[in-house]
Amino acid sequence: MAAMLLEVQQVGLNFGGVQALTDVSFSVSQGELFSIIGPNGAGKTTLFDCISGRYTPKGSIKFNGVELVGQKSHLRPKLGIMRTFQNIALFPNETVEDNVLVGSDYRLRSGLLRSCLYWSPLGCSRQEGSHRAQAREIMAELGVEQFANVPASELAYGTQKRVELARALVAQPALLLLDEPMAGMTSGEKMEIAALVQKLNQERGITVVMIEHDMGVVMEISHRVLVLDFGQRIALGPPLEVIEDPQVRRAYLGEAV
Amino acid sequence: MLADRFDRIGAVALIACLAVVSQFMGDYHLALLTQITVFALSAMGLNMLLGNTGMISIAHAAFMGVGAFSSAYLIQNLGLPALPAILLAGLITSVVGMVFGLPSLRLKGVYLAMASFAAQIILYWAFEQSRWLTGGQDGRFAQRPVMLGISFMDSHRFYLLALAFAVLGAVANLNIERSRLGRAFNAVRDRSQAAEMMGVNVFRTKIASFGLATFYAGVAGALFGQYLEFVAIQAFSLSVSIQFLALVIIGGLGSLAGSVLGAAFIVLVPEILDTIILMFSHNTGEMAPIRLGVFGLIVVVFLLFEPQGLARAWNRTRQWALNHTGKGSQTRS
Amino acid sequence: QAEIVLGGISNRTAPTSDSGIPHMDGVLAAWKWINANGGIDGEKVKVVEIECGYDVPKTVAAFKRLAGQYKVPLVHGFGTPDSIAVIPFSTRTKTIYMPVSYAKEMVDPKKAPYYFMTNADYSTAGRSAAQFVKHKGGNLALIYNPGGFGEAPIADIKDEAKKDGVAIVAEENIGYVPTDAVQQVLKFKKAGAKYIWMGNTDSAMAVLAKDLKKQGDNAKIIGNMYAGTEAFIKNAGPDAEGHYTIYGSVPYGTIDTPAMKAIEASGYADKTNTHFIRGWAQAMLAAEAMRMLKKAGKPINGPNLKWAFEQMKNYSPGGLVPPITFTPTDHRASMVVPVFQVQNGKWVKVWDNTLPR
Amino acid sequence: MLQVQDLRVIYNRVVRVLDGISFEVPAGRMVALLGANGAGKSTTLKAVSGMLRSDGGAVASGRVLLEGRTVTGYSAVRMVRLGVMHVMEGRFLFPDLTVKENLEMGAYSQKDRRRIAKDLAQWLEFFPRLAERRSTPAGYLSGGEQQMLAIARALMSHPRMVLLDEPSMGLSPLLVREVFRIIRQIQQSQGLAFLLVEQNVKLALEIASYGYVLEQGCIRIEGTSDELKQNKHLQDFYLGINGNETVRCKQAAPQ
Amino acid sequence: MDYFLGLIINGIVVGSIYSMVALGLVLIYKATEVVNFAQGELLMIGAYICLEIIQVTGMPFLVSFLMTMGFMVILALAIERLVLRRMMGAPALAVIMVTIGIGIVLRAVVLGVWGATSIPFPEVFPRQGIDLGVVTVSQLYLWSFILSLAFMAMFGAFFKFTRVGLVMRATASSRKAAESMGVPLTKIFAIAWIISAVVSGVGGVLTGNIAGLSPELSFYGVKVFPAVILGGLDSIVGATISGVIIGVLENLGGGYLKDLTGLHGLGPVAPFFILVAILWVRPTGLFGRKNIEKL
Ligand SMILES: Nc1ncnc2c1ncn2[C@@H]1O[C@H](COP(=O)(O)OP(=O)(O)OP(=O)(O)O)[C@@H](O)[C@H]1O
Ligand SMILES: Nc1ncnc2c1ncn2[C@@H]1O[C@H](COP(=O)(O)OP(=O)(O)OP(=O)(O)O)[C@@H](O)[C@H]1O
Ligand SMILES: [Mg+2]
Ligand SMILES: [Mg+2]
Repeated sequence: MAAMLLEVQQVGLNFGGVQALTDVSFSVSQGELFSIIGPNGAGKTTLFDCISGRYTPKGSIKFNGVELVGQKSHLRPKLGIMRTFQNIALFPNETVEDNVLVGSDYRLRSGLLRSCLYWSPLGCSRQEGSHRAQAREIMAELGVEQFANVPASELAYGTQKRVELARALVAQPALLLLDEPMAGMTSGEKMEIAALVQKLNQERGITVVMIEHDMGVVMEISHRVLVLDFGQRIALGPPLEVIEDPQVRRAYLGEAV
Repeated sequence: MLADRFDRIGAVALIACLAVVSQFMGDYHLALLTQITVFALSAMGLNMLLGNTGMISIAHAAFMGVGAFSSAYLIQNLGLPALPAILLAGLITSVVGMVFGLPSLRLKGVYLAMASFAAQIILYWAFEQSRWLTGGQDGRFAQRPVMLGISFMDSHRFYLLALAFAVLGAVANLNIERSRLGRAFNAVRDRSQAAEMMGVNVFRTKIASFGLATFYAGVAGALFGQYLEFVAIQAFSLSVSIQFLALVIIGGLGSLAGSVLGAAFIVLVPEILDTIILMFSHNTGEMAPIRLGVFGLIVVVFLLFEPQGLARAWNRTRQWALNHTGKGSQTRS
Repeated sequence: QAEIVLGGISNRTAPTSDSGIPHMDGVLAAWKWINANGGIDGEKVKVVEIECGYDVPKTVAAFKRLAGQYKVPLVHGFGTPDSIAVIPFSTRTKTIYMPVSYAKEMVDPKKAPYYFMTNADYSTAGRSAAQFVKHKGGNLALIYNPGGFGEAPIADIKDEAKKDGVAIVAEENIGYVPTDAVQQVLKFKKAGAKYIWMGNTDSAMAVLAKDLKKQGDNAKIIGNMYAGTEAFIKNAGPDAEGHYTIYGSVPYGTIDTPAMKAIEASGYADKTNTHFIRGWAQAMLAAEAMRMLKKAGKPINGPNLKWAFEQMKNYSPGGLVPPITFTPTDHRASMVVPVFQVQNGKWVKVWDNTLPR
Repeated sequence: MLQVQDLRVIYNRVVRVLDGISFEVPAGRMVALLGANGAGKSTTLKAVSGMLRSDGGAVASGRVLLEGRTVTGYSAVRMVRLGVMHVMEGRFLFPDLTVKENLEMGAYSQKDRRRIAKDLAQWLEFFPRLAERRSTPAGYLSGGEQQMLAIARALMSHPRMVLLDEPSMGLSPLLVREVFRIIRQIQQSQGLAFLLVEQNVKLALEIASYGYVLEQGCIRIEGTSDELKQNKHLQDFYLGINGNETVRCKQAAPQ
Repeated sequence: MDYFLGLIINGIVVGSIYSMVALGLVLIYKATEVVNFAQGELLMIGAYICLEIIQVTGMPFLVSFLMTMGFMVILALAIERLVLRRMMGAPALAVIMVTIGIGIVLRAVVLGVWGATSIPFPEVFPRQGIDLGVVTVSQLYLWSFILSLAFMAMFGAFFKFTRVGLVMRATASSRKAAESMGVPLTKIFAIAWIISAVVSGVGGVLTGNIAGLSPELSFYGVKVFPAVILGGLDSIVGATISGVIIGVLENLGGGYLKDLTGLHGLGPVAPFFILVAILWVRPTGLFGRKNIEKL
């Protein structure tokens, strides 16, 4: 098996009495397409929040051998971790293009002075230009190019989801955390996004961890599936194995699957 | 944004026009123009802080004071040449601003605004205490500069200097807005937590915004002192800070045009009201409460009809003009 | 018929307009009266007043409008920072400026050659208070608004007190709109203060007087000319009794000159207080200078007015303020600083004092 | 119950989103509104419920009739009073209020305190997850929990007609079925009318009796659920029956 | 020791004036998320109106006071109807700015009608102070203390237990959600403004009693900001308690700081240093609710 990219060990977190995560451990190897499922309120999003530094949990989260817990969250993209949000966290007043550009901004080194001198030889216009071109490409790939100059808040829900994905992708992450990327899409659209995720994973070698409630998609594209319930890991394994697990059936899928 | 050619040509024409016309103006009109120009420069800073980064500062006047006093001190007491002194005053203000911006690490919204309110009170008190710097209640004189061998004693020349600074400030403002830093400002304003996870160093961005805003305030303060040839702490009081806040909101948040239009609004509306009254009587005194009330009403009514500020109204007019000249791009604004 | 146009810069809207309004009203009423009584040798005087709300840049702009567009030879002005800010422009345009702030900066002809005022400057007044305490015997405590004109004379008062052997036992601050002065009173009680110099406005002085009474402290306040006014008596009511002030003018109705009669008849009765009277005196002072020019056959302009002012010796405009003397090297209007006391709800002069120049 | 006639909606005075759509929701029935991203489904619901204005939109022309009465351009307040409740996309809870208080707010238009208490108990029973979180501020809830709360809150008002925008979004498969079961149960027991926007077309057509397909601001197809299930176009684009074929409906480009 | 105790006691009772005024600000913020910069002017106009009614009608104070409250209700309704209602969808800052504009207008009215010279307020409270041993406090402050406690209890219960209170909190939490629940926002805003204006009117009558009426009374609106923030912008209890805290701090600051530091004017500034320090530890004040950032 390839080297472990993400190692989550004994991660626990509680919110004033609510035990959101309890001793969750798993690891994701390089190049894997890994899904997390579980009932509502199981702690999936919270787990993402721990990985991306919104919360500081107990336990250890290692990425490429680097401990993430306690590190500032704005360093994640630099390390190669990028995410999307379940409830959409675009910058509502900004245009789609600016939203997407923020994703790759961590790579720009232009400070105040170079910004001020934009067009001069010392300025940052070149860098900016090339980033803009790259952003355009990815926006085209996700079919949101025509909205480039539209403020994000004026987009339909599904379109916003795509923009979020674009924002994550311009960062050229090694690890992509997707929180319900296909919620609110028709099955055709879902399939399109699923195909895209698969492509990213296979062709660009991006490791993907995805939270998704659509079992069809999960079964179809993921290599392994982690199941959480009440903040605890109740199953981990290949999709077909997990789905047969009685505990999973009871907690998540219901009897009738 | 001065994105298309129309705007760029218009801006250049406007600047050239101001530079020429100002040279033929009388003292009074020139004084107003200079004040607008300096206020606009100062407002650009506040607008980046408030409009772009979403942080309210009720201490902008106090920061202008820091710039005004320190430049006067650097020039008169330490004998520094004017140009480096003004820039250094800007930097000093910027450092002070960043120190007072530290609470932004933890505070948001109105609470941050109140921390800046505290900054205003504390700085004002410090001004009162520092007679060596500020002259205490009596204020201190500030000479107009000699720069690169040119004397700006003359009001007409001094205006050109102020205009030059304002233009530089505006260009820098636009450039910042369209580059990484500008996007980071906006991201922090809209959703700071998400921005952080997207790689924006939120704290550093906020501090940078404070530093930038107060640099503008410092330079503008220095010029303001030199325009008045006198700096008094009363010119940097709380009510002036609130006036700047009003200026930026009425002008239009996060827009360069807003800073300029807002400055013109704040300076000109009372003067125009005076002029109207003086046309009918030689006494603005009896009318003073009415004039004050009318000013308040203008603010209220204006915001009722254009809560997004003058910049938006201007944009609309511009769009209309573009459509009617047939050259307009059909982009959504 | 020719008309002389003067300028006025007032504060009728911002804080401190409680003195700004009666002051400019006094100036205007006086000119009206002067015009009605023959003007300046037949020439009428018009004042173009621009209200500036105590705002420094607005005052500078208004001054430029008055000096540049209206070409006035003289401007009636207002407070401390705004008036100081005008100094360079007044010098440059050779325009007379008459503030009602009496800060030291404006009485030095080297710094402000075109500035003339009607009263002793704040420091002289403060020194007189210290001398009064020496005269009565006792110690002195200080209370003032940190910042503003309240603080202006403090250093000089301390200096004078040291010279006079008057002990300064406490030094406190009080804002323009105090909620109470109990803390300060407790301090004064602790320090055993007998006299308290108050550098603030009438509201603050009324609060202090009430709280002194309430805490059973018999110390007496000596207010500066913005604190110890008629409004103080009205606001403090019976608690005002016995306190002192360095009054800026002769209190309303206490003398019998044509000017005072005119003031009483002016219909401004309710606004008639020291600010109004000092405004009136200011206009009369300017009128006197203009008459001197007419007599000398000189045109009325800034430099000539300056010359006329500097000829004045012990001129008391209508008896409303102590006699005024200007010289080319000294623009301190007067060194006469009497002390008044509230007796039976009225200001009564209790001590005359003339300081050496 | 609800009739929409030739409705046109614009945003920001220029961007046309709905281009003359007409449909109908009979009393006591559930009607599905289907369509791709950006087709204008949410916009349609907002236009009916009066929530358009706060988003900068406006009805440019057309009519909305509620039980024969013209209600075009009515404010949300009036629509709620007339018994129309809108569960918005993005949930729009009161983040600072607790779960319980959120539910109580749902009963804003109700007067009978006893009934409110009873309803509250009932909904907490339907969603045990919410019962556990009853005194947590709603802003802290997980996505799915918020979705449950949004639905329960809307139904607390005993509406006569509910506009549901993607109720299944973010819910686990188990809960999706549960929610749909509850919805159907309530619909049948109380005779509610539902206008349902749902991306899970299969599910939607299972519980709705009639459906409309919205594409680029126009109604393309309509029919009973059974007809729609058989529709080739629908199968291709929405039901995902043709497997992995990557298809995408071109989105309505802004003018 | 007596001195110290005196300062503390005085700080507590005098601080209740701040509590009183702070409450008005909190009430509006709690329901509308608007920081009302015209609060001080509302207070000022309340005081002037009360005086005018007393002088014109010659009615006893209590009747005039009630009539003043009636006037405040009408004023609040007018402001809401004419201005704020039309600002519904506008950005929060624009609304704040509008309150500044309203403040200017109210100030102009007072200047135009009553002028700027301070006017003594008829003595409502007995002149006789109440001797508390180390200090004598005037009855005015005692009343303000009692009233602010009563208001705290009343409004605290109002927001916690009543339906209207809940609806107000909900409206502040999410305007759009409230709208979708059928909450008539304008009505809620009107109620909030009315309550706040009435509280301000009470504050105005109390503060007017201290040193007479002058347009400078409006300073109170700004003066109480530290108290409001210290307590937490949306906390009734917070406003009440921190008003008292600020009162005590001011007294202690005025009483000791100058001798300790040799610096002038620290008294009024000291609360601001402490304010910043407290905010550093508790970014939403002592009792303010945490800002929930949704992701
Ligand atoms: N900041 C917080 N304070 C208190 N409780 C919280 C907080 N954040 C999350 N929770 C609780 O922790 C639990 C886990 O939430 P989380 O968002 O991780 O769930 P999830 O698995 O993503 O569910 P869903 O599928 O519904 O999105 C939930 O019950 C939620 O109410
Ligand atoms: N507030 C707004 N301002 C301007 N345009 C808007 C606004 N809201 C939506 N739109 C535009 O209207 C169109 C339809 O949006 P709508 O939200 O109704 O789509 P939808 O069918 O609900 O899509 P989804 O399934 O993704 O939720 C989109 O092109 C969108 O960009
Ligand atoms: Mg989740
Ligand atoms: Mg939608």
